[in-house]
Amino acid sequence: MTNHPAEKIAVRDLKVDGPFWGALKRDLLLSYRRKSDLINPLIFFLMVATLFPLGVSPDSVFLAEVAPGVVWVAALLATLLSMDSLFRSDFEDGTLEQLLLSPQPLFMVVLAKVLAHWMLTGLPLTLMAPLLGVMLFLPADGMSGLVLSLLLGTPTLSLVGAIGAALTVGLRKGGVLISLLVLPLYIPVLIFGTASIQAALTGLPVGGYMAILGAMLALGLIMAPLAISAALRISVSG
Amino acid sequence: MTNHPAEKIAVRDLKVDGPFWGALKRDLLLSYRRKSDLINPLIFFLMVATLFPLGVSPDSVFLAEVAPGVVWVAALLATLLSMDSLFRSDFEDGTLEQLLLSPQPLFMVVLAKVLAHWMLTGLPLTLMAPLLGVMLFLPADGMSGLVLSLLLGTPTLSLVGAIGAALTVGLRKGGVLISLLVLPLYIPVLIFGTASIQAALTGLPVGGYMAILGAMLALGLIMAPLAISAALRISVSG
Amino acid sequence: MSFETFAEFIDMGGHGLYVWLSYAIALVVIVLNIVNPLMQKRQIFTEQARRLRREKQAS
Amino acid sequence: MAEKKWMPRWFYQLASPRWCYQITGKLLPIFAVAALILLVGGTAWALIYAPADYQQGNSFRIIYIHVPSAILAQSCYMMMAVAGAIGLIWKMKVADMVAKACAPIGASIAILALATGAIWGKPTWGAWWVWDARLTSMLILLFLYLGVIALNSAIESEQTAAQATAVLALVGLVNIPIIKYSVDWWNTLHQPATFTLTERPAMAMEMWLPLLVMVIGFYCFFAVVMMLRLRNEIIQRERRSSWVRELISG
Amino acid sequence: MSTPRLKIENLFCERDDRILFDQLSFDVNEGEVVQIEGQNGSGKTTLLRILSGLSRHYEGDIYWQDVPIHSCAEAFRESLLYFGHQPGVKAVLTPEENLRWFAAMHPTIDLSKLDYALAKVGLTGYEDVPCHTLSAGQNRRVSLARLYMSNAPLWILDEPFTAIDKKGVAQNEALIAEHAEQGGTVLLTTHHELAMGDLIRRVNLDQLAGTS
Amino acid sequence: MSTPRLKIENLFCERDDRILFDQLSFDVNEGEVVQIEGQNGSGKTTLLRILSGLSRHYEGDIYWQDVPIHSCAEAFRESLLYFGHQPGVKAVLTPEENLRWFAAMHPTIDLSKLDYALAKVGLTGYEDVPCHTLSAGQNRRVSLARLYMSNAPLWILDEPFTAIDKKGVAQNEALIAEHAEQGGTVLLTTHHELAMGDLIRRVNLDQLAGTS
Ligand code: HEM
Ligand SMILES: Nc1ncnc2c1ncn2[C@@H]1O[C@H](COP(=O)(O)OP(=O)(O)OP(=O)(O)O)[C@@H](O)[C@H]1O
Ligand SMILES: Nc1ncnc2c1ncn2[C@@H]1O[C@H](COP(=O)(O)OP(=O)(O)OP(=O)(O)O)[C@@H](O)[C@H]1O
Ligand SMILES: [Mg+2]
Ligand SMILES: [Mg+2]
Repeated sequence: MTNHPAEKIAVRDLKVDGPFWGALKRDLLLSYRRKSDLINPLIFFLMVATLFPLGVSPDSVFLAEVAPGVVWVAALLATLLSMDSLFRSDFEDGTLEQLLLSPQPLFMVVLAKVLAHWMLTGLPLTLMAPLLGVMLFLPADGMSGLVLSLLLGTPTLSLVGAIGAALTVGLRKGGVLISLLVLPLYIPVLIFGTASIQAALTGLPVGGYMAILGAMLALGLIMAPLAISAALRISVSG
Repeated sequence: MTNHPAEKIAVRDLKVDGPFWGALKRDLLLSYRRKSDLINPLIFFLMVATLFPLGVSPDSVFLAEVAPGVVWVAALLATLLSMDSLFRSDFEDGTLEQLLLSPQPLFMVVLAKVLAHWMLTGLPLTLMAPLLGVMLFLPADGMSGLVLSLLLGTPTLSLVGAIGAALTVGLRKGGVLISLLVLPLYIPVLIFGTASIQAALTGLPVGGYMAILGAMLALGLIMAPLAISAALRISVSG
Repeated sequence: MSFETFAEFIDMGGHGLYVWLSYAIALVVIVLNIVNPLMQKRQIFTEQARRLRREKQAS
Repeated sequence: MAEKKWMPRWFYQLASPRWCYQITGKLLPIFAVAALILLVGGTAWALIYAPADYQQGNSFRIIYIHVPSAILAQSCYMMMAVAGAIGLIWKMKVADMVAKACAPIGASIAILALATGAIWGKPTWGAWWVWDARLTSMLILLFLYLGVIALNSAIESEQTAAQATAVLALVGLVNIPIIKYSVDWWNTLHQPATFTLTERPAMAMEMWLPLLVMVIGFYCFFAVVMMLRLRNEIIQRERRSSWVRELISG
Repeated sequence: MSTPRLKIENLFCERDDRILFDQLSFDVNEGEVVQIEGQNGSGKTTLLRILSGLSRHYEGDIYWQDVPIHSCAEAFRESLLYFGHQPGVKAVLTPEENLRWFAAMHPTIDLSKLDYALAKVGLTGYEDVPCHTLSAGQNRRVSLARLYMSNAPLWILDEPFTAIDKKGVAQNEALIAEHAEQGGTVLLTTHHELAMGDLIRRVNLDQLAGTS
Repeated sequence: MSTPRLKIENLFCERDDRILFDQLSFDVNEGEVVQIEGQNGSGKTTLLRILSGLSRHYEGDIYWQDVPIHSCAEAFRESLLYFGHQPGVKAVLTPEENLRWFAAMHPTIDLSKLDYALAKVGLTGYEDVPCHTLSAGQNRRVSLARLYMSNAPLWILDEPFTAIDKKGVAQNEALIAEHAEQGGTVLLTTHHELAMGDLIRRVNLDQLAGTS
């Protein structure tokens, strides 16, 4: 096996990424490498969309009625269940330690990780939602409300979930605990999310609901990274 | 710090367990140590029961109608999601290698592990199901069908899911893949499970459904451990 | 011949969109199925040829 | 290897990737021509000459794509599972490669069946999708395919990947009849069948013959793609053997 | 001469287009300690995993007491004690519970020597604490305790001395020598300089693989 | 005399009712290599994690250039390179990608030395394979490559030589000595016999902890 280090040095891009981009790129790359990470939430989403008609009732009128709720519950569960792995593998292989020892602001790194998580769960879920809507016979009026509410709601779910993940990462087994911690915080998002779709379906204005979802997102963006950083330091020091 | 080895030898029970009991006892002990493992599926189950009325509709007539399906879908998802961890930690800390190098029949050990898994997910789910039924306003007629169908169906879910877990354990990330692999195999159980409750609700005989669920369980009990053993050897050799 | 005119043929008794869409999708699937392994073959050959050249150079 | 002594000669030969590469090289053009003729001719027949259905009119012509693809999607799975089993039991490399080549073809054909079915459903049932037994079991078949593909691509070692997918395909094979059975039952129980596929009047000969042509054409097409993929796979895996080196450098 | 315990013939293994070893042949007899040498990445672990039956990524033949290894898998496993890079210790279980499980899985592990073994590896007083609170070396000692409890004739040890302190290394070396003297067979890798002198036969993978 | 780089005063740590060290005080100056000694479980890792700021399970004071460590956390982290029991290498990423990430997180890591560092740790030719296909030693070498790229004055290394072959150990020892000569500070633990001779100052935890 021959190597051409000299050649390689010449062509290699040696730009150093900042902490935000470095973390974001790495997390996306990790998911890309594992491939299955990318389709994970989608599969889950599709699964729910398949299981539900199979298990409950294939009747189209009935399905149309429950569609908004089912899509939102599925999105919520998909996010919740993917949360546990957010910091766990980093914890186990020692990269989390390295992260905490980095002089870079933890706030940015954490935000990048959450963004990567959302891009790999919330965003595809949002983009897939219309397909799900069709499979569950959601009337066309509700589609825009569905997509918009998911777009505003799922980042909040990722942010809040990450707090739970950070708090439980040091434990031998966090899988359940995280659900318990995070679920109560998810419920307001669920309620406003489904309410907005119902409103869209009945022709009522949805602006108010979207404003509330947006406000929750803004709050989350400011507060959650602080909470996550603090939680991570505590978990690792234990 | 003083030690009294002599004393300890005297009181210690030195009976060697067989492979089946050894594996079963260890897996139960592991879950007991982690505590949260025990309540994990229950929490998930409860979560679905809470989210569903919140997200979809709190109407009691509606809920009664969907209750069998929702309970079964929840049981299925709870099992599916707990499947990934069945062999993963064993793989990572090297105990799976030791298991495969044991002269004891792998069939028995695998069966014990699946049994332990079922005792920690399927069984509590089954016992919890009546509570869920009440929360979702399931009529009393359906209760026995619900419990019986879960009792016969959830072991099959554990067995089949373990095949998926064994196939994906060697991968860096199996979490999603396993859903994709296992879901199609779960659908018959879901269909017969819900159908039997529907039959019970409408006063039809449920014997036939239970017989089929039982037959699937029997088939699974014989075939699945073989498939799991083969899959484990393949995964570890990779 | 079940069609009198070409326009009728295209229209398919009002179901033209569905019929032609189906056949178009079928065509796409067939073509992709043929093209994909052919491209793969080219890629494998160039890759392996490069590997062989490299090995020859090395030895 | 010593254990293979008792096997017949052809089995030996089949097991040799090199022989397989040569034989497929000869068969490929034959099947390619056959597929081309059958598919083009069948399509012309189907679209132009076959009579319209008295109930459904011309939308019925979708059947000439839909049914062959539905049939092919199912038999492709069988082939994959059987090849996988052979690879698993007799450690036959070529069988592994056949199984691997089957999965993407089967999945794409299953998608075709689903898509044409869905398109057909719109004019006939007024909906793109209904949770009917056949559609559901087809969807599940697609999931099975996707599972096999995903597992195969997730495992890096070729040998391990082949063995693991063979196990999965076999487990899926056991499940296919169960799925079919369960879905049929489920449908008759839940939902009064508004429309059943089987209760249509027996098909007229002039409708049936082009269908037959298309079905055979689809099988030939499958054989072509199968061989193309198989040959790639052989080259890829045997890249270090001397005959492949010659083939590539020559 | 009697038949060799373990006979390796023309072993070939390749990973990622890199040939790790080719035409590797050697015998291992009773009472021998064989150290597999080689630099990082030369294929020591790969070889030991193949010999133990864990990995099937190889061509060639391996015989256990003159029987091909795959036709006597169970008998072979009964004679084998394998210690890998991952020590196989469950973090939430205590050392004692871990060893009990090992004993349940391997009939050759003698549970009545439990306390003796724990004392020998310096874990008396730690029997009842979960292993994740133990230090890195202590964790590996839990798994090493099996060596004191095992009746298996063949030991395959992949870097058994990693993270072990000097006193522990000396003790384990003595144990290995003793096992060999009593007719046992040991295959091991380590980057430590072993003090066993001429008891050890060395198989070097660097030259085979043609690495520097 | 100038102020010591790192000043440890009256450090006390207890885990599970076992006192690991009490009244531990020592200074570390520029150009010094301090080896923390002790048998398995004596508290070496615990001490290093405390000093690096990862663990807060202690009483006592730690000063970095005369400032309490918690009031100059960021400056301290900027001067620190920490190598722990877990090397912090992502299994699905390649060595190059792993090092790029390290560089993004630590401004003191000089990415332009990437190829030099990979060559030094013997990973040329492995830049583009995922780390989980690397051997145990190669995996740790990925993380060790940081030493060749780092400008941080303080290195805290917890068993850096685990799973590394002899040639690699010698090379890394030389690197550590060189770092010290250039005014760097190294705190390390290892169960290897170091060949650096009198360059090294030893802190023994066994005596402190009162373990045998
Ligand atoms: C997504 C939707 C659909 C799917 C997945 C689907 C699937 C299938 C399958 C699996 C078969 C069986 C082929 C065989 O083994 O013989 C089949 C046959 C057939 N399908 Fe569909 N189908 C769909 C929609 C439709 C629609 C909308 C129609 C017409 C209204 C239709 C008409 C037929 C007919 C006539 C046959 C042949 C029946 C026979 O000869 O047994 N299908 N389809
Ligand atoms: N799963 C795998 N896929 C591809 N290559 C692998 C795999 N496992 C190991 N290798 C390659 O095989 C080679 C030998 O690895 P192995 O673990 O046997 O080395 P080793 O001699 O044990 O080294 P060390 O002293 O570091 O433990 C390495 O170069 C590695 O890249
Ligand atoms: N999380 C924890 N909870 C309780 N006790 C712990 C914890 N971590 C470590 N200990 C205890 O602290 C002691 C010292 O552990 P430490 O890992 O520092 O040892 P060490 O000197 O690094 O040993 P080694 O040479 O094996 O790496 C051990 O006896 C261990 O039981
Ligand atoms: Mg090794
Ligand atoms: Mg330590």
